[in-house]
Amino acid sequence: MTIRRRTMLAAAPALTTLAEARAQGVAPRRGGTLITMLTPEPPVLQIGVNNQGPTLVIATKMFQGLLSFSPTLEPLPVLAKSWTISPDGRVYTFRLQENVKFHDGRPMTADDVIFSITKFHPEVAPRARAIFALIDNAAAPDAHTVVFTLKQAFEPFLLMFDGSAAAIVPKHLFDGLDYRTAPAVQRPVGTGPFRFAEWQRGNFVKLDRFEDYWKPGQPYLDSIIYRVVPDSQSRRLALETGQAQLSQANDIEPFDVPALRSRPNLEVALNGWEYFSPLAWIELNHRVAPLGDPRVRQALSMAVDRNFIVQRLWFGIGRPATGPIASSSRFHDRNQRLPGFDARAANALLDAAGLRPNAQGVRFTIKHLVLPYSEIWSRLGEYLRQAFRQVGVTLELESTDAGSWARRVGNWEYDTTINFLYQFGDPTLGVERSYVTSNIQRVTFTNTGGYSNPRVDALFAAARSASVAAERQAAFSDVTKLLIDDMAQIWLMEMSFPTIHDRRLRNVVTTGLGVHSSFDDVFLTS
Amino acid sequence: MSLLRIEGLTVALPPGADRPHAVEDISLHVDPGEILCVVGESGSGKSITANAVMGLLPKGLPVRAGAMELLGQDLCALGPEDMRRLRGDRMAMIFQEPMTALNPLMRVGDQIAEAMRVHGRQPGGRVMELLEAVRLPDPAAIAHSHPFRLSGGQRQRVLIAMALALEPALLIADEPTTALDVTTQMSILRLIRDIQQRRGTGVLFITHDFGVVAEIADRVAVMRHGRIVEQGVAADVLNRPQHAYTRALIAAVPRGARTQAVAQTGAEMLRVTGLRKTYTRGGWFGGRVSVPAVQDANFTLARGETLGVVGESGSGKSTLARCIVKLVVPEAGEIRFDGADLRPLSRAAWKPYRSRVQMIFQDPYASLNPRRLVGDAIAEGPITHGVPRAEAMERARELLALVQLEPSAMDRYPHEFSGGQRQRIGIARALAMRPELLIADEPVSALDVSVQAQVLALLADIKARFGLTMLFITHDLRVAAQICDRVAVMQRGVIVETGPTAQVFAQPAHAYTRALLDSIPGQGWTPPV
Amino acid sequence: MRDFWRRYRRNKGAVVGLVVLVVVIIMAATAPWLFPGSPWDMASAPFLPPGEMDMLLGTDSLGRDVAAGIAHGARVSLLVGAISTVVALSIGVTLGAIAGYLGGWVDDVVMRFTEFFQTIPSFVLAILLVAIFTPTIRSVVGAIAVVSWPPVARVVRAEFLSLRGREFVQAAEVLGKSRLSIVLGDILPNALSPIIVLASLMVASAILLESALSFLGLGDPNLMTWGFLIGSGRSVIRLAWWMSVFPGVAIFLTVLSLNLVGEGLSDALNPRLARTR
Amino acid sequence: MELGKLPGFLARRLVKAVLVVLAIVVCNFFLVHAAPGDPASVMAGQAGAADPLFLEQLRRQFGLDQPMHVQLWIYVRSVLSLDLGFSHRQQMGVAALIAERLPATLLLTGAAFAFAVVGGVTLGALAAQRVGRWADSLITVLALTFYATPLFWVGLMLVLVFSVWLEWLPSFGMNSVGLGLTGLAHVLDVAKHLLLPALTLGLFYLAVYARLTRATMLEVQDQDFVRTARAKGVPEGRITRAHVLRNALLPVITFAGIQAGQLVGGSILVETVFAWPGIGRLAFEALLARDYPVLLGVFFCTSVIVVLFNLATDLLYALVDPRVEVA
Repeated sequence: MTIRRRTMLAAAPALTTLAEARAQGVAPRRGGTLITMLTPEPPVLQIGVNNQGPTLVIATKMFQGLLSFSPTLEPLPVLAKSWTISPDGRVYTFRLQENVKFHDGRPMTADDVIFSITKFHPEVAPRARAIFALIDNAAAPDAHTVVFTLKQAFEPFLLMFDGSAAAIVPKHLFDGLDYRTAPAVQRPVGTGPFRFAEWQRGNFVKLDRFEDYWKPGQPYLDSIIYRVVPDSQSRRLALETGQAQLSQANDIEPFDVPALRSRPNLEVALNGWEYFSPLAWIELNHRVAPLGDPRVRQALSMAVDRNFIVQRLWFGIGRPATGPIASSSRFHDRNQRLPGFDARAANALLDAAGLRPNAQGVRFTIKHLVLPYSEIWSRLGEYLRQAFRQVGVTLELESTDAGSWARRVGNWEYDTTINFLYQFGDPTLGVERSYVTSNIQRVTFTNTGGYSNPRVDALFAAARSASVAAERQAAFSDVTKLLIDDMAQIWLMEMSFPTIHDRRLRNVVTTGLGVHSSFDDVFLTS
Repeated sequence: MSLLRIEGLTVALPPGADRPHAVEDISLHVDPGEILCVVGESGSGKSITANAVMGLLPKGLPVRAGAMELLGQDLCALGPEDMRRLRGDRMAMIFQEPMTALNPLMRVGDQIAEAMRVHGRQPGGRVMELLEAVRLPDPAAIAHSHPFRLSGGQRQRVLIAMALALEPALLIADEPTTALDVTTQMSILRLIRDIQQRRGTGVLFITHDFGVVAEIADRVAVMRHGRIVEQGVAADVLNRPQHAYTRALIAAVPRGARTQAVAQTGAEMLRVTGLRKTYTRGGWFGGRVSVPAVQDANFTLARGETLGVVGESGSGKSTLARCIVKLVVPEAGEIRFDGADLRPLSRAAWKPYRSRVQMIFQDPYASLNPRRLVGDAIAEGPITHGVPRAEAMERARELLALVQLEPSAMDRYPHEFSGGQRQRIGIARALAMRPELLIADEPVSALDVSVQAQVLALLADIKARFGLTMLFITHDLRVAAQICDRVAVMQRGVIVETGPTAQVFAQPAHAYTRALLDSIPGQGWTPPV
Repeated sequence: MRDFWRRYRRNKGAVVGLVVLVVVIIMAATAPWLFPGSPWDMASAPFLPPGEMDMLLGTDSLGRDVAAGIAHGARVSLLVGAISTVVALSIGVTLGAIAGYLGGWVDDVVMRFTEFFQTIPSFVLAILLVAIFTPTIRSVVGAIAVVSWPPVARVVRAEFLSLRGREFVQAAEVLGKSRLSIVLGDILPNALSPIIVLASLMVASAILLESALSFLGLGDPNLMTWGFLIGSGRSVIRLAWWMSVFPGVAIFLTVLSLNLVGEGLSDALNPRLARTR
Repeated sequence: MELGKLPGFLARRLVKAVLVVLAIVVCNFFLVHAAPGDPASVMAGQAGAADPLFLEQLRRQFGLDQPMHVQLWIYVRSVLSLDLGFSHRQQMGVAALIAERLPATLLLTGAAFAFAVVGGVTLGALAAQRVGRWADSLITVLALTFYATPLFWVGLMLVLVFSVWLEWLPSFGMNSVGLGLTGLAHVLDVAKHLLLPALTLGLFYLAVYARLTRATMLEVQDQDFVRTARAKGVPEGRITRAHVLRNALLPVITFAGIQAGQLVGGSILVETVFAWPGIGRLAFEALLARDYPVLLGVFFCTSVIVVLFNLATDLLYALVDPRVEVA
């Protein structure tokens, strides 16, 4: 279980913080308002109906799942106080907390859980639809017990029960209505420690403490205010001046982190993303010549200096990628590495592939669709253009907006772009989709690159159905090797997002979900 | 004691002007109850003199020498504030352009009242009195109106009322009737005369028109190039001019009567019947306004004849002329030229007639393309009609000689020429087409009187030389009398009377014609020579 | 011509503006020699303040030379300004000429069309157009031209309307010249002064507009422009003020100089108005 | 214009305004729909995962499967009944969404406009009165400077100076959240937040109005009626106020009508820099997300504002200038 130990080590600082706080005898203090930030403003706060990053950050304070996960991705009890798995890996039985109430005062029962898992999420969220389709039967022997029977064993099943993936929603407010337009979508009602109070669009979202929260005495904070601040410099300023006490995800640009790290009142945490483990790569469209040639992909990979990208562009926030499976994810094989930065070898490979430079020293010209979400991707595109020029490849940048980007990637209308995907802790959940032949679809976040290798397909299938972790590990190790040899995509970096908070704010990052946890134990010291 | 005394006044021009001084060593005086007319052509410095007295000279024109006294007070010694106190109170001024001389946003009554208020007097009922004094109908309504509702003559009366508000000792009138129609001009002249006589105001009256001088002046000062060349009692100067320039000016005044006999009339060349043109303005959404410019015009023009169309501004005479050359498209009627109806013809079908019908325009400054060489301007018509360039240029050179310009004029631009010279170029341009019918739209009304005489002479000469037929548009009855065989009198779009010139002038049939004739200034005066 | 210069020289600001503009143009023309290589090359360490390690104006977040960016950016900014002005002028002059010369219902239709374009907030329209046609130099130039032509059309129409009634045009009409030769030979040359003045101001506002688009991330990603420099420097303004300050100053100076030149041209071409200054 | 003619004038202008707005609605619809990328694929992209069924569902829900003319007809019909549609992405009625954001934009643009007009006209008048002297030169140079500086850059510099270095004013947002301010304290708080953005947006237009006022005042000063006023002994101060300025303001009013649209456009930049929660930023975000109903709604709304503003300036003009009958 080497993987487990690695992630445990990675998560150590967070645990020490918590331990320290307790050790220093800082008793949690009740009261105070946490002002934090939000970017971009989410369209709706109903989890499931929208699963964008900002929605998840806010909604996980109002909604909870059955489980949560530690930095090493061990399941932790939330709404489920215990669970058992049958030996054949097909029957999952959850015992629920008993005194849980929704914000409207109605008790949460097994009915709500079954409704959420088998009806609500499969209807509104594609990821849940794919996995919960495995459920053959869902039963509630009593009001506080839920039994799911799967059609076949599915080892990563538990990972789907986090609040960000399958929050429990009130059946009585959705059943029989169009889930996307039900009134509750505008005033979310969950079981979390904070309830929806006010949303001034374009300005802020305010959550208040839920007095009937099922953990006695918690939460500690009176309220949380998410201010909408679209400009990154304004966000940085807000942190520095104490107008906000917490930033998360890509609130703060990487180049601002060193300066903030040196402020005595602020603390910078880079952990808390183990569950998501976002991995970024140059996505190549294999249908575009000569990108279908593995030698070309290998050469391009060698033309890129991943250390430069991490250090210069991301200011050390993140790690160079080692392959298709992030190192914080389960089943990462640390013995396999990508070939290093070597422009000379890259040139040789391209020569071997028959791509001779013309009089201007250009072997071929391809386009690069710049990822539109943050300007750092433009910088990355500008770096890649210069890097590829060293090996005689001209990269023409195309800038676009989010809408066009999603459409063009979905329709395979691109040469290269950048993509980054959450891995959700398990390659079957978060990696497989990008490489298997069966998932080559005209939709974003499928195997849009069009990579296809029957052996890879077979290995992913084997890992999916195997119920024993060791068997799965073997399959994933083989798949990693195959993917690296083929250089299916040019993996660049394992992304991290700095969570920066006022030192008086305690218990911010304690789990593998970081700021996506419920914050019921977060408090402000005076 | 004189009311106003000017001694040796010299006002400088800015460096780079065509002469060093706007006026030089001017001496004159105005006595109470008398009208001194300062007469001269444009640029002679007469307006500068008036403005100098008022202390309203532009910044670039400083008084260099001389003394000015008003009621014994040295005007040159007064500061700006003291000058302001005098203006409007002891001396007042009216200007040439009544259309623009009133604040468009302020009611007429308020503007008159302001003239009193700024001098610390309460207007009370005086505004009405003044409006009545200048013989405006319904003073209450007028006082309440904005200037745009009033005609030019009414505005000039308002301005006079404003000037008289504080009963000034001196009234300066700077060409107050030049922009007005003859009938209006006459009534304003009579008003000024009347007021001056009743109140004993001294008037400094600036004009270029000897007719006006004859009508109104007690004494006359003639100016030329910034200097006074002759000064004296009106009757003396008018009838026995001493200075050569004065004589030349008076000689140039159009004769009231036609000297030569009616020309032999040839076959009919142009027959206009039932011509109608209405201007409409207004948008897509209501508020459409229609103004009939020409109504049912009928006339004929025989070969070799000159027909004058006379009328005041807005009578439709220019529109009529423009209809004939299709610059304006009439909505009804026939324009038969040599038997063919020109009105329905397309642009292309009209083209052959372009060389047969030509036009000369009023404003010599606007009628030549400023960016085209004079030679090209004259030659471009023939070239357009297929004459080889070399031949067209040769013809242009000949025509320049004909209109008494140097051949070197070919390669110069219009702005290098004076107004009279430009008008000659315009005539040459029309002649280059070898037209049969020449339409002249107020060809001399923008010219100084001496130049006017030369151009009229030239027109008479070429008409005779080329056997041209001419349609001559003018507002000036004296000019019409001098050059036309027959005249048509227009009023508000309608031709009210047509007939041989002598007959129309001697026995006007229509009341309006009579009114026009009565309004010619200086009728009692027959210029010597 | 000599007259023109004499009048132009009288406006001292215009002379200063012309000098600045010439310097900017020279900088743009000589950029490949002043700063050989690509302005995108990483020349030194990132975030170097001005003056350090031979970097006159400092470096940006990737260690690129800001001075090189400004010099090379001058080429694009000026080109974008000039081309979009030419395009806008050709649209505006054509429509304005048609409306002003033909008058009547044609004038009505064209002017309603122009008014309509003036009613839509132009910057919003520019953003929309660039986004629709994806940010490339073509779409940026096109969008700027599309939002800048209405004032030209109005000015040209007004000029044509007044010139059409002028006697020399009527004279040309009476001479039987064709419409095209009247428009091109008689009216247009006399309407050029306001068009030239307007053009100089339009180049200035086109440069401003381009920089604003780039600031919002809607510039051509393959071209180094001043707008791009500010856009990329804006998020690090507290870390590296020089990245946005210097390109901002470059824009300011260029736009200012164009405005000054425009005023000078206006003085020199319309001597009647100049006297009131 | 006489007051009696006002209702007719107003009615004609309203008809025209409605027609203009209708044309804008139709044009905007086609413009926005010419954009590549439909809202369904965007939402799918942002959801982090998607499958064809999901896309199909979204498309049907948005009415994107209908033919274009049906979509247009539905849109125009609903706009006529003042229903601006529903943002499926935001799960909210567009009208409500805009109504929430509009006050902020109106406050910002209104404040900037007032600042620009009052400041600009004052400075312009001052410069014209002292033409050729140092005050004129100073104002002219200042106006040129503001005129030539990019709007957003001014914003950045103001933030740098007043928020970062001096720490006098907040750099973003419209109010301090979480302080629970009410009454006067709240007003002062908003005013403090408003200062920098309004200044940024207003400076450029201040320059425009200053230049315009100066130029027209110089022009009016040369007109005949000013000479008449002088000839009747009106003191210089009164000439400037009662005669010159009033007439010089007419072009300023016309120009203000035209400028309204530019001001709304400029507010996109300013709202982005200062995180001002108005419709300018809403439009930009909607554009990036291809949220057609919101985008169309914002365009509709801004054009209505501009048209109304034009109407108001026309009316003002008609009241100030008696010569206006119909035009």
